[in-house]
Amino acid sequence: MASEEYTDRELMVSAAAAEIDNGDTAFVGMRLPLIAFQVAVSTHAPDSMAVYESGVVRDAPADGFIHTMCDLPNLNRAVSTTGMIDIMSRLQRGDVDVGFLGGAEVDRYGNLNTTRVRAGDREVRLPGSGGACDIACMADRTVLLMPHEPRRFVEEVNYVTSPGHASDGSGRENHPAPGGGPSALVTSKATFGFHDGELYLRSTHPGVDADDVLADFPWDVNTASDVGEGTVTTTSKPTGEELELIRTFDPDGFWT
Amino acid sequence: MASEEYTDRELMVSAAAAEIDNGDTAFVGMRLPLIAFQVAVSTHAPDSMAVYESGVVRDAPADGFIHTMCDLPNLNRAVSTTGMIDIMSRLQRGDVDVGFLGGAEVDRYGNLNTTRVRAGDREVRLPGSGGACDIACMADRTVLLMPHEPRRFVEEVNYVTSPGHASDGSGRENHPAPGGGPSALVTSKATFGFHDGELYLRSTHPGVDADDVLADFPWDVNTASDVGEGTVTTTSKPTGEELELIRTFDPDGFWT
Amino acid sequence: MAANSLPTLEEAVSEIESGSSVAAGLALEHAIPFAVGHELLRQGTDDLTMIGPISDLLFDQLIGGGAVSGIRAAWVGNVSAGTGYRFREAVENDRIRVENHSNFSIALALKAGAMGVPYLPTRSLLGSDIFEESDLFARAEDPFTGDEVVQVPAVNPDWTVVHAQRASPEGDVHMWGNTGITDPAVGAAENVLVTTEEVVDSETIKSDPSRTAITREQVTAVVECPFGAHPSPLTGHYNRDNEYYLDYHSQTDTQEAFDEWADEWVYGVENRDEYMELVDADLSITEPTVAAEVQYGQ
Amino acid sequence: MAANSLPTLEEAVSEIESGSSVAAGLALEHAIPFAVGHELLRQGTDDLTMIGPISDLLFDQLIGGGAVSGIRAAWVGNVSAGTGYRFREAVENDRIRVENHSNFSIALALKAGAMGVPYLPTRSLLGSDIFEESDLFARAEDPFTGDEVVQVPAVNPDWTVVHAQRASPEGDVHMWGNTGITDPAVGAAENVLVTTEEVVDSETIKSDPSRTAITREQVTAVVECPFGAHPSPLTGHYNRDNEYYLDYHSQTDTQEAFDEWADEWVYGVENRDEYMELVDADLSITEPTVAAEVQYGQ
Repeated sequence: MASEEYTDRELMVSAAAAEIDNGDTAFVGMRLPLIAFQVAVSTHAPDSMAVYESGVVRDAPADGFIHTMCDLPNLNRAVSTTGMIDIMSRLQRGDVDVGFLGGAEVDRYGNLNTTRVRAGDREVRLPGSGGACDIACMADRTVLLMPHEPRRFVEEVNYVTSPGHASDGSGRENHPAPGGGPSALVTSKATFGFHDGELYLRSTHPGVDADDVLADFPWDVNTASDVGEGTVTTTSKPTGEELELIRTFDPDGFWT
Repeated sequence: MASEEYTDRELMVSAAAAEIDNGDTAFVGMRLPLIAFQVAVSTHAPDSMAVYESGVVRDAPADGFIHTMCDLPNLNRAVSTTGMIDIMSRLQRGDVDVGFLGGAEVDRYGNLNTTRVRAGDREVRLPGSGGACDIACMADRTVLLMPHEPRRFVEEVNYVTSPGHASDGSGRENHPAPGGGPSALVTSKATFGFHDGELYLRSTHPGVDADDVLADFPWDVNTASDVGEGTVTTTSKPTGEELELIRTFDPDGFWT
Repeated sequence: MAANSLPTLEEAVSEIESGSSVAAGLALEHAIPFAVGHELLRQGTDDLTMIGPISDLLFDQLIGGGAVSGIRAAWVGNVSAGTGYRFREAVENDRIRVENHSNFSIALALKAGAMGVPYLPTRSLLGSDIFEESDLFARAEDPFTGDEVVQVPAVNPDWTVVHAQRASPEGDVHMWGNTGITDPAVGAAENVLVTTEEVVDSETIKSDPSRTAITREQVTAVVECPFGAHPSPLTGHYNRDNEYYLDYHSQTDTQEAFDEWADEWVYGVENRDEYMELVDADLSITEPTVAAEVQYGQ
Repeated sequence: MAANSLPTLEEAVSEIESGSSVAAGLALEHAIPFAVGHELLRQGTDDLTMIGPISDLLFDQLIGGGAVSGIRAAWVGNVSAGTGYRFREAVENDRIRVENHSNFSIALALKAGAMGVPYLPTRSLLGSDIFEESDLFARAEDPFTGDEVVQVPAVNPDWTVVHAQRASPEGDVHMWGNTGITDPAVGAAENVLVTTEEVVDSETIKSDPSRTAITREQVTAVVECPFGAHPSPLTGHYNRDNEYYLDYHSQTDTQEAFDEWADEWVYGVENRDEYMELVDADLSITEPTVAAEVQYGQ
């Protein structure tokens, strides 16, 4: 649903960047979050840091496009280039404020599947967890990003690669994973929060109708007003500054 | 019992160096073993390596006297300067061939005490284990070094800082520690081996009478012939080359 | 290892027997030992169990070439493009065993091996199917706090393969840039094969012992192999060849297509020099950063 | 930490409250933060629990000055001379609590804290009185092999104190030479105080990110403090002042003697500059070794 002003993915990057607070340590993996951290640290979150499971720690955008966390511009003038045990230890001891996750499937409690999905009779193998399961289990909060496609929204994921919240309304209280669990889902049409561990519609992207969004889910998705979190708003458009940054960080639109 | 040719401690260094085989990884701590490794790697064991719990790995003598493993000549032109978990991991996974230990007390199974001893009514507090307990538990073999003083040889140590062998004749078979346990004790009068986990007299230093050595122990110490390990021999004197090396590595006789 | 004449890549790789378990691709998208992977394919080594965190293409290529019977990893694919088709097809057709890990669980398994303990505990995996569907891990109650933890058993690969910036003939290795799980994988391995951009004398290594990532007693062989990590990037040497990843993705969606790709890039070249002639990209570092000076001494 | 004006040593040390647990002396005989120890004594901070592996004099001095109520360590003494008299007398007179460790068990306790797990397992300690006499550790059967292991519970100090070669005002730190258990102690601590020979700009740190040992979010304060590790050695800066260790040994065998020693070396000086005027030794590095060049870049 690209407009003439910006692409869906540019809006997703902007919305993801907004989930990073100033001072946060953010756990950044593949794809859009690579750009989102760079936008956040360049705008409202100048004192945030990014940690990458490869062993990289950064406090500033890379001076050049990065396809992966290990592209040399992401290592050059990093704060630290170390190993995974160091980074995952920060996560496990509770020092990571926010982590980003993608997924092929998500359910109403924020469980994610990136391991294997069913397509008719066939089971399709996906790449797997990478560090996603670890981030999902242990980050203070996680932000989920995925294209808005109805087949991705399921009552029960085929495989829990990255745990979400408990299904009893207790969020992470009665869940064995120690972190805070999902706090937001950003799709190409809307943003969602979690209330008592369950997904609810927080905002729709400019030009998107809330009912259309809700119709894409196989369960009755709550809205912000259903759960006492205000009303469904309209997602902020990327600012001119954000768009300029996104197009600097990803000049050929490889990710966005 | 210094002769005009060499001191007791020079002989102990020579005897300790002889316990390092070429190709060994040796775990070196404080005092005489600092010199013994340097002698060994300069003579019969050129392919041996030393690891120090501070994080140092060396393949050659320091180019200057060292009071401690962390004196700068021991760090300068080291193969690696890393941390303790790295070094202790090598030990725990079985990659250390020989470790050196000192002690205030030793018993017939090679248990060592460096924590607290009784002196009449009084209990005297000593510095403690350092890495000694770890080396004693996990090295493939250990070599014990101590001045030859009867009060140090006891039926039962007051505190097992560094475990020796099981007391049932099984050596390390029925002992919970995974390493090979003590293989030799070098004192200022004699060298000892261990047979079925129990101390026996292997050699006396030049000019020392075996009966005098045995009389210093509160139990009937076996001799090499008692346990079928040949006969009690005379410890080799330090060679001229060894003495020259020792006096190069410790020019003021601080340790020797 | 002994510091005589160094083996060639062919000689060193021939020591890796069919049926071995091999950890590789340990620094994630950085410094992946592709040269060794391709030589394994040329030599027809097979029945390998590949161990690693994410494997950015390397495992997919080895699977495509029929070298692999098992995978112990957290992610297998193509970081630039997503799916690794050879992996996906092999799993869907039950041609390889897969042990699903998270990045941290495979890291901890190797770290346990490196530390010489039977397992390491973690707070990760709890509530995931990586844990629930597997009989690999154990659930335990921590005796001190009563907390639930997962115990990850040690993994000790037969071989760990590493590509580094410089190494001495003795087998001491300097690495810089991020290292992922290289350190635990080296410590856990029975044998370590190091390919390096540059063989340097021992004095170069010893001028900076805090830079030493691997020491000689862990190393089975050192091989000089410039561009040994291409198409992955190597800090201080060359950038990622992203086009290669995209081309591979578009050219390997069937086994026939893969075979054609491999005929050109793997079987059609004798060695790494010939391989590099195929590469049509300037990956050189045009904005070098020189590390601030450090002194040791006495 | 925020990168505004840096605190003085006095200001930074005043943040360490009486009753705190403090890990220090973590690189063994190297880089011991004596300047911080002496400032703690001058400020009258007390009831401290000191945590560390071997403590080459630092803990003995703090005990002598009445600052310590507990010790969690593997060895307390004087590596050049043996006994630490203030430690020995305090233990023999039951004036301090002592938790006996081996070097590895205190390392693992801190590593567990740094990793965020309740314990780490080890094959060490088995059969020793460090284990048998203590109620700190747990014995467990490994569920995978049936082997007996010891579980070492996590230790999380209120403060970890480190002396380093260079740090940025932001709190990113370069260290080189051996580091002992610095890394786990930093990871495990609630607060980290870094004293440094030299404050450098952030670009210096970022020119060599693989040299970075500590990153800012772990650091509470950075203090510029040349010779902050004297009499211990610091790689690239100064040698061990062994005479100091021997003099201390011969001058502190009674409390009265210690008090006299401390009046000269601790209470009789205002700050580290005055302290260094007392030092009568040339500890400078006369044979520097410059680390081989390393490049990053893109």
